Amino acid sequence: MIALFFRDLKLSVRAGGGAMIGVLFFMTVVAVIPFGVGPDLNLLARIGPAILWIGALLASLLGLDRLFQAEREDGSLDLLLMQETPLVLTVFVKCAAHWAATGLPLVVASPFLGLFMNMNELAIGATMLTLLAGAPAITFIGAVGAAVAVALPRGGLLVSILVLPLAIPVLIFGVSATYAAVEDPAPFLPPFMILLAITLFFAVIGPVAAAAALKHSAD
Amino acid sequence: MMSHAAYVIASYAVAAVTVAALVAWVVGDGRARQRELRALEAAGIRRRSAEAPSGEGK
Amino acid sequence: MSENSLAIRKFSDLANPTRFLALADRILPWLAALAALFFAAGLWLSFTTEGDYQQGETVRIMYVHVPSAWLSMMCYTVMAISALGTLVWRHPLADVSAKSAAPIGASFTFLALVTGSFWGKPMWGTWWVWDARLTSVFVLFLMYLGLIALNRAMEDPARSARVSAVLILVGFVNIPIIKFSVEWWNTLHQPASVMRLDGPTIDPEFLRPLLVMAVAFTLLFFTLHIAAMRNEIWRRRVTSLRRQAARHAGRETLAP
Amino acid sequence: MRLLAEGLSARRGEDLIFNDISFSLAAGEALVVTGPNGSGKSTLLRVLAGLLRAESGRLSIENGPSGFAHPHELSHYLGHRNAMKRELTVEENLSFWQRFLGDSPGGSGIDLSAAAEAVGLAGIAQLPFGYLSAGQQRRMAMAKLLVAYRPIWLLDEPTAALDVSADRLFAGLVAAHLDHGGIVIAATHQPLGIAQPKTLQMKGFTH
Repeated sequence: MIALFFRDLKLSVRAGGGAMIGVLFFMTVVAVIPFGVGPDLNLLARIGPAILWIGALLASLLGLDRLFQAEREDGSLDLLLMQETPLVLTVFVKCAAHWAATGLPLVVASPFLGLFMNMNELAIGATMLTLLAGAPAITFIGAVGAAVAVALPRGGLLVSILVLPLAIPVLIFGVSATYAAVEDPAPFLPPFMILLAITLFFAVIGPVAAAAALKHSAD
Repeated sequence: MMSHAAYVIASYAVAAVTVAALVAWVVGDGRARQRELRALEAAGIRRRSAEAPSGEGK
Repeated sequence: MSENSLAIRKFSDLANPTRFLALADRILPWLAALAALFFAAGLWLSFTTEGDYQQGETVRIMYVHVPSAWLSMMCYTVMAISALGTLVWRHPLADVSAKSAAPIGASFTFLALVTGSFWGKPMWGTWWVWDARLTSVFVLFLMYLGLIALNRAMEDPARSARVSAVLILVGFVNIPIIKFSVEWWNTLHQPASVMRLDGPTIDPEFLRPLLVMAVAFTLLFFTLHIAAMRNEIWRRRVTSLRRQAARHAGRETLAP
Repeated sequence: MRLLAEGLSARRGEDLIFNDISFSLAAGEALVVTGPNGSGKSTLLRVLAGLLRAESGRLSIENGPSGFAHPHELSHYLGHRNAMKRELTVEENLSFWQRFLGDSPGGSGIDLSAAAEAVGLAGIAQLPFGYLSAGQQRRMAMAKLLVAYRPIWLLDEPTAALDVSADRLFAGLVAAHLDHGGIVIAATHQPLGIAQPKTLQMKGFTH
């Protein structure tokens, strides 16, 4: 299992891997926003956390469709499916590797982009923390979509369409926890706890559902 | 006068770290490539001629 | 036409990769030593000269900020010339040059952005504003990263060379925008004070360390660039040797 | 150990691909599955590998190691695709599969360099897998069978991209596996060069 984790990590860093593209996409999306809404620093500071969250959400969906499709194309998926190790565990490890290669760099890049958004230190810290807590949930939800769409020839876009509605609760609680940290009266902990709960919930449900979908996708 | 010293020091520190990382990358990359070339040479794989390199450009 | 192509052949002959390697081996130690020397002088000057009465100590940030900003543009210009070399003259080293310059350019652009931000915080009270100069430099940074990603995404250097050369040339429109943004738009960022037609407007007290540092950074860039080009040539040799090894493997062991 | 299949049938969509296939293989025996295109050779192998569910019939192991319910847990499956990553080196690929697959009880895989040598490609394990020619890639995929031990080999057109000498080399590998008490089931057009295999002629199912 550790071998699988490191192989996936290596693959995403090697030539053509998705690790760098995700961060780049994140930066580009966030950089485009000020052109659209105008360089009003107060406005940017207010919408900053939301922008960062949406950017991170889109960026982490970017490479997800390849999670199982690449394995299927070269036949590795057959061998992964055949083993007596529970498939749920295999899927979980693949998700963890994907998160470490794509999600973690987004979290690291977010404070820099927070500065561009003229957010204050507290807001940046809160955004980083909520991203750290919420991004794994997106990966786990995405794994289900990726597993469902694995046999489809043009599954990429479909995965995003399938996954985005499911990821909306993550977005809601991530953003509201961030705003709660910045604006005084609202308490930070309740939405943050719900966010953590969502992540844990999907960490269990996601691999199970994805494994079930993969089992039936084989032909 | 020294109120902004922290910013100055931070700037120079960032510059030093970036430059050091660049130099380390270039030197390390060069060493690794040379090691690979030597390993290939040791395995008896040689370029067909020294004057007409086979791989680059054309 | 034939005369022309003969001249080109001579030109590219002079710069064939093997010769380039020999030349680089000879030049690099000198270039590195010279860069180190200028850095020592520049650093000494930048910490011994007086602070500005308006900006205080922060003026010292200028001595790293301005040279890196200048390099971020020069590096892109070098890449654009290399891209022309790839597309027009099909020079064998041009694409090596463009490819190895990208990470260096990205680093200096990053440096310019970060030091600028450290300068902006005490002076303007904010880390970042979306004004024309800053935004265009940030776009330049994203372009560098995009080019690196493109180079990494393609396995075959011969094919990726053309594609990235086209992209580099298209992106070159950003360079004049960066250069003249401070004059075309009225922004927070101060206008050019060194490179002006009517001579520099900057006090010689600051000009001296700035120029020395600029020379030091430029020398550093060329040192790194030549070394990175050498690495890239080596890398391609390793690749071609490995392909050669793969072609031959299994034949001799299986031959009866 | 004994691999038993009784009355297997498989369906793809609405069509029945094959019906009532039965065989029994003891340790050291090979089964060569032949038949025209579309007769269900690959489907049969995928059913044996547990990748497709059989419509009816059952698969079982007698006298095998305990704790293995289905034969696919004791099987190697070499499909049409090599299950190797182009971006990683041969060595990284093989060592990943060695560590991920692990050994089945009753044997152990050989180390990577020995496996590369066994397929006649010693010395290029450092290369990215994508650099190799189609035949070399196929041979490295076979090295995968050696680095982790599995008593049952399921081979789908194993020699499709190979030249004559590599063909012979592969026949040697299969023979060695059988000598050690392994079981081989191969779908193929060409003779595998194994002494006295059982054969199964797939006819395809006609309505």
